[in-house]
Amino acid sequence: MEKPDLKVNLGGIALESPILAASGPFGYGHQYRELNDFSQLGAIIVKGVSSEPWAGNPAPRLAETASGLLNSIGLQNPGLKSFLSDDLPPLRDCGTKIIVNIVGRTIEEYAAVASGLDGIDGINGLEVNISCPNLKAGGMAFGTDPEATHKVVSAVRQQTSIPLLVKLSPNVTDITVIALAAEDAGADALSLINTLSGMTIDIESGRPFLGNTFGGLSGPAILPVALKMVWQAAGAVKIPLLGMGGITSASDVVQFLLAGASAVAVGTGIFYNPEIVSGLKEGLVEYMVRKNIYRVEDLTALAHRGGINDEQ
Amino acid sequence: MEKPDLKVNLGGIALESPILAASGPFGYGHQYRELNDFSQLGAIIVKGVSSEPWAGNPAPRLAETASGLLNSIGLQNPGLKSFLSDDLPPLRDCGTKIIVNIVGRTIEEYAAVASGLDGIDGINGLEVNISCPNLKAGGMAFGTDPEATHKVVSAVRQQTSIPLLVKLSPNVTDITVIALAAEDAGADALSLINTLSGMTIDIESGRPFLGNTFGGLSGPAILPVALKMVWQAAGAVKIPLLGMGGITSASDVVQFLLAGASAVAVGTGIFYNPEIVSGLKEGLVEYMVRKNIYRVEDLTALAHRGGINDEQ
Amino acid sequence: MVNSYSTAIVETKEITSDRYCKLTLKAPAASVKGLPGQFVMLYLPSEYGPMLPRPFSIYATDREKGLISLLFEIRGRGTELVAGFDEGSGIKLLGPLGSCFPEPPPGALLLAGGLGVAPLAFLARRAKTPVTVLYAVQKADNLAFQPEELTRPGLILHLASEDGSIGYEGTALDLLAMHLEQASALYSCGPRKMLSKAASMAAKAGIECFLSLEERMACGIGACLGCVTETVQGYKRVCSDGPVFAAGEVVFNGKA
Amino acid sequence: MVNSYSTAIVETKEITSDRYCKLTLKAPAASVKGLPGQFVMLYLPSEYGPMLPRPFSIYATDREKGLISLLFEIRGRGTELVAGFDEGSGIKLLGPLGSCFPEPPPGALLLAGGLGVAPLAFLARRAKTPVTVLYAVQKADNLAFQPEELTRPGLILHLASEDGSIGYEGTALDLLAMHLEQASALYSCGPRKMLSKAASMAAKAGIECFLSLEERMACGIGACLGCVTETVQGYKRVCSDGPVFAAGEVVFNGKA
Ligand SMILES: Cc1cc2nc3c(=O)[nH]c(=O)nc-3n(C[C@H](O)[C@H](O)[C@H](O)COP(=O)(O)OP(=O)(O)OC[C@H]3O[C@@H](n4cnc5c(N)ncnc54)[C@H](O)[C@@H]3O)c2cc1C
Ligand SMILES: Cc1cc2nc3c(=O)[nH]c(=O)nc-3n(C[C@H](O)[C@H](O)[C@H](O)COP(=O)(O)OP(=O)(O)OC[C@H]3O[C@@H](n4cnc5c(N)ncnc54)[C@H](O)[C@@H]3O)c2cc1C
Ligand SMILES: Cc1cc2nc3c(=O)[nH]c(=O)nc-3n(C[C@H](O)[C@H](O)[C@H](O)COP(=O)(O)O)c2cc1C
Ligand SMILES: Cc1cc2nc3c(=O)[nH]c(=O)nc-3n(C[C@H](O)[C@H](O)[C@H](O)COP(=O)(O)O)c2cc1C
Ligand code: FES
Ligand code: FES
Repeated sequence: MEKPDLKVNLGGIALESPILAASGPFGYGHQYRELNDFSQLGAIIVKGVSSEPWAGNPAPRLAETASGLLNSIGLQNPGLKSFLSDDLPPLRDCGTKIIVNIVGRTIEEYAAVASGLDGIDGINGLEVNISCPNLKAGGMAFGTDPEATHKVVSAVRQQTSIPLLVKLSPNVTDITVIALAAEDAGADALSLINTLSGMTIDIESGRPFLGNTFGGLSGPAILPVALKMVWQAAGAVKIPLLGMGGITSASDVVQFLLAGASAVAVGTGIFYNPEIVSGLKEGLVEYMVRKNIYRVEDLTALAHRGGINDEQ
Repeated sequence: MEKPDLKVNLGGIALESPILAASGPFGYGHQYRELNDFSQLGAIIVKGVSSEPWAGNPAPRLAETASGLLNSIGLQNPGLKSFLSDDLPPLRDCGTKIIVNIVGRTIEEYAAVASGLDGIDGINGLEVNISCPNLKAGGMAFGTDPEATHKVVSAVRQQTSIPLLVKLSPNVTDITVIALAAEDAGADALSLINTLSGMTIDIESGRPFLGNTFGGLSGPAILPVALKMVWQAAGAVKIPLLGMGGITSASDVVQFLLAGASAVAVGTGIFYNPEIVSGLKEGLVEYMVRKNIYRVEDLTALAHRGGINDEQ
Repeated sequence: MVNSYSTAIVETKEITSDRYCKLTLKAPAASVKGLPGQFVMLYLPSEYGPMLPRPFSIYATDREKGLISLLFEIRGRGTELVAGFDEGSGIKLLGPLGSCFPEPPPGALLLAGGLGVAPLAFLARRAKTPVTVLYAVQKADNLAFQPEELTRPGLILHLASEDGSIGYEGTALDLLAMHLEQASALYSCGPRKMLSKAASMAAKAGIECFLSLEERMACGIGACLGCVTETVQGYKRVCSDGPVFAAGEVVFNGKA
Repeated sequence: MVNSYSTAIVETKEITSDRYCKLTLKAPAASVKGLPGQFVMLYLPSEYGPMLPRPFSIYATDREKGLISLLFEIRGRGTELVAGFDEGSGIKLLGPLGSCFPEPPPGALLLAGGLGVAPLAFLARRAKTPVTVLYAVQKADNLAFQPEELTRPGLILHLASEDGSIGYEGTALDLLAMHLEQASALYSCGPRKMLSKAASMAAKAGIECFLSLEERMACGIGACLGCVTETVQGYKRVCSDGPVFAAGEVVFNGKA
């Protein structure tokens, strides 16, 4: 029997597997290395890095909702310098590609991180996060406006020749408008979706539960929304898509590929099962064998092309 | 002990209870009357009615997702005439207020239903649905654009003096812009939210599962998103809000009130428990007694005003 | 008809070959009122997270003891949870719901593909005339009950399996082709593709045909318009206009 | 330290007054490595729908038999499901996690409010010196274990209840006030508001003070930055920088 070929090219990044670690839940990778064989991953996208250290939002930062998770971490991170000196080195030899998620409050800040990461050994891609709902300025403010998207992506593009992913926000009326703006500004691939903006209220105190009032909703609850946005973006742009939002099973992975993603990332799913990564990959391979589809590339966007014809 | 006062005024409609039946899941009410005491409800909002009969979307129309439900009913309905002759009469004596959800593909169609319902005995309010994601034309197309919202609401407003609710779509970048447009055009209250646009793919066939490809996501999965939009709208407009999205417990009801809703509606929740209505009301009363808050009105938007101070 | 929503008690439970579950519930109202072709909705407790109720055809009733039996395949989360209920525990039930099969004429064929056998077995037991049940499975292991369970005077049961491990070697449609000539009418339940072909065969043979359809459901009582199927009179609700339809009504549209 | 994720087997389960559950798990690695103040994450099986793991302090260990015990209050869906596990069934466990209490000096006070008693009881049993445990509950019914369970030479246990139904009539802080003068150090776990006041009392008394904090967690291992608490050095992770912190580090900010 043929062995399924899981290789994909994500906007210039050659991946051994189409299953990636989404930015955030895995932190900078250290803690989960002990629980997962990272060489099973196509890449790890590390948590958002800004030019200077960010403190993040007040506690509490997490609230569980029905099949979902609200977080308001607020991109707490040690800043570019500390990332380069402390967090990156141990990641280099973990057997997978490294993509760095970058954030800023202004276009200049985005550009500064990008330029600081340009040419650094072991960094295979940048993911421009213009979609974090947990910031007062920057973040999502860029990702909900096509012009701002264009500006920030262009600015980052000028700083680096590393493959650029742009991470889109689902909190928009029409995802294709933003997707096209990012593509036009030079993105090599698009990541979608970031979290949906949401909140929860503690009925005992009568106040918003999260320290930051609002948070970003992730997890299985948002999968149908994410899938539709991937489907729509696939119909609008030519660059490859990295699909994510609520993946917890191989069947979820397949859905995203069929909808138009070239690869997928798992975020919140790691919390439900700290060893999820290898199970997803096995399940994907099993599905491909069962369906007689031996290249992941052939799964991508298949649902746009009439689906699978496996009738005898 | 004082008995909590559940009366609220929703944009000119005097309700005995702040818990309503959301448009759609209850149909035109007939079937659920046998399972629920409708006099426990503040009002029933009947399923969308158009000027002419609508066939709706192809099957399958339902898919269960994690803590959610995708539907693509597509507003199948018998049209205004048949609604008035067959569906409305039996509803008149079910002991609760009646609000009619109205839909159209053009502004003229909206206006036609509104004028056809004006002055009809037993109709206490109209809910203008500019947010159905299951239509090719009309529906959500109006609810995602402030100018279109303004036009359609103004047109309906001219046809009738019945209290007007305008039902908003969550599939927008900024809910407050649409909320303000609807208020400015003469809405007496706002209903939010309608379903989030989403989809699911059948990995066996490799094709979208729903006959209509896309569907609207409802149920507990969307509650955090709904709650945030109610919170935001409450900060933007002066007219009262009818909050909904994923309510299945009294604690959910309370969250929506605290976030700024004057009343709430339960939709998908009726599927999980066909007798849900009375339980929600009992739970709300219990909470109010426990918290020493005797008027629902005092709960509304309390989370904006510093919460509950019940420390001894 | 007043819909009855009540707590049924799990009386007995049999799980065969890890895949099939026969659940007998104490549900007096449903047992007295339930007719062949009708179904019930089972509600999963909220401790498992919000979940839509699951529809199951009535497989058998014992009106004296107030029992109904369901026969189902364990396919996903809902059926797994239902099959996990202990004897003696309570489960919320709504029903009986939907339309029933008309009384079959003498010599009617009841064609079952897989678990479609549940409502037809009920019909076969209740029918007052001689009927022939054709029950096709993929292989012997997939029989959802022992053939001995389905006997009464005048009832003939023919089995088929695709791999020949039990009964005739062939599909449900092969079995139908063999018996169609003598048939007075066809009653069928099973995969949609099979129903579509069976319906055209019956039409060609010029006999009456009734089909029991399945669709995803939410309310189960005709309110939400979620479970429709296309018919010559437009979309109809499987839960309340059906699940039993005259074959001539149903538009198959090449969709399976 | 390598985090260990494995399947623990429910050895025994005791549920008292419908509200408290003592769960003893066969989990050799955690039992050998677990130190007072550390916790484990319990994972709920996916058949219940996606759910975050739940953190519980280690209440006791039996290193020879490879057992750990947890003592918790049944508060919501997660603890209900955990309390519903049958003896002999498996449950995924990650841990031991987090920081531990330093070895208490002779004459240390261990102040527990409600279920905060779990890690302190473990500490009291393991400590090599005489310590005094102050355990305050609302009423006698809320005792999560029998006082006899917590004995060893040199261990003194004082109880208090707000309604006086057991022990001294008063709060945890009242009890603390009575014993603070003789204390060499304070170790405490319980509601945040209590910890905040206990910390200032210890500071006034000029004794060392260590607190075990709680926050909502997702990863439990320091990756997600979700469980932070404010400290004098900025936000720190309760799961991996804590849960035990020196009181002087913690910024209470008037927030309870
Ligand atoms: C009127 C009616 C009567 C039924 N009677 C029986 C019966 O007597 N015995 C029996 O075994 N089953 C019966 N079914 C089907 C049964 O309801 C489904 O198998 C069950 O709901 C699956 O639930 P789940 O959570 O285990 O599976 P899910 O996790 O929901 O799905 C598992 C698999 O089952 C398929 N499936 C789910 N729901 C349906 C459905 N409504 N129709 C067809 N396929 C579905 C899915 O596509 C998926 O492949 C009936 C359905 C209807 C509508
Ligand atoms: C390091 C650590 C150790 C813990 N040790 C113990 C222990 O030994 N015994 C024990 O009984 N509990 C302990 N807890 C608290 C325990 O984790 C929660 O009670 C449990 O997660 C509640 O889950 P649930 O699904 O039943 O409740 P939910 O449905 O999640 O919530 C029910 C109620 O509990 C509250 N709650 C939920 N999670 C927490 C939390 N993390 N902290 C405080 N309140 C919460 C909610 O506000 C709500 O009012 C510990 C928590 C942490 C962080
Ligand atoms: C705790 C947490 C932290 C996150 N941090 C980041 C981040 O730093 N940068 C980013 O682009 N996305 C971040 N995300 C979003 C995820 O990468 C992902 O887009 C989103 O959670 C949806 O996927 P999921 O449902 O699989 O988690 C974070 C998500 C979570 C839950
Ligand atoms: C089956 C179904 C049908 C619906 N039909 C309508 C409708 O006709 N008009 C409308 O405005 N909203 C309709 N809705 C949306 C609901 O009224 C409600 O806004 C939404 O489902 C969110 O609330 P919930 O999570 O409580 O269901 C429908 C929802 C469902 C699930
Ligand atoms: S399931 Fe609601 S109409 Fe049939
Ligand atoms: S729970 Fe993830 S860092 Fe503490």
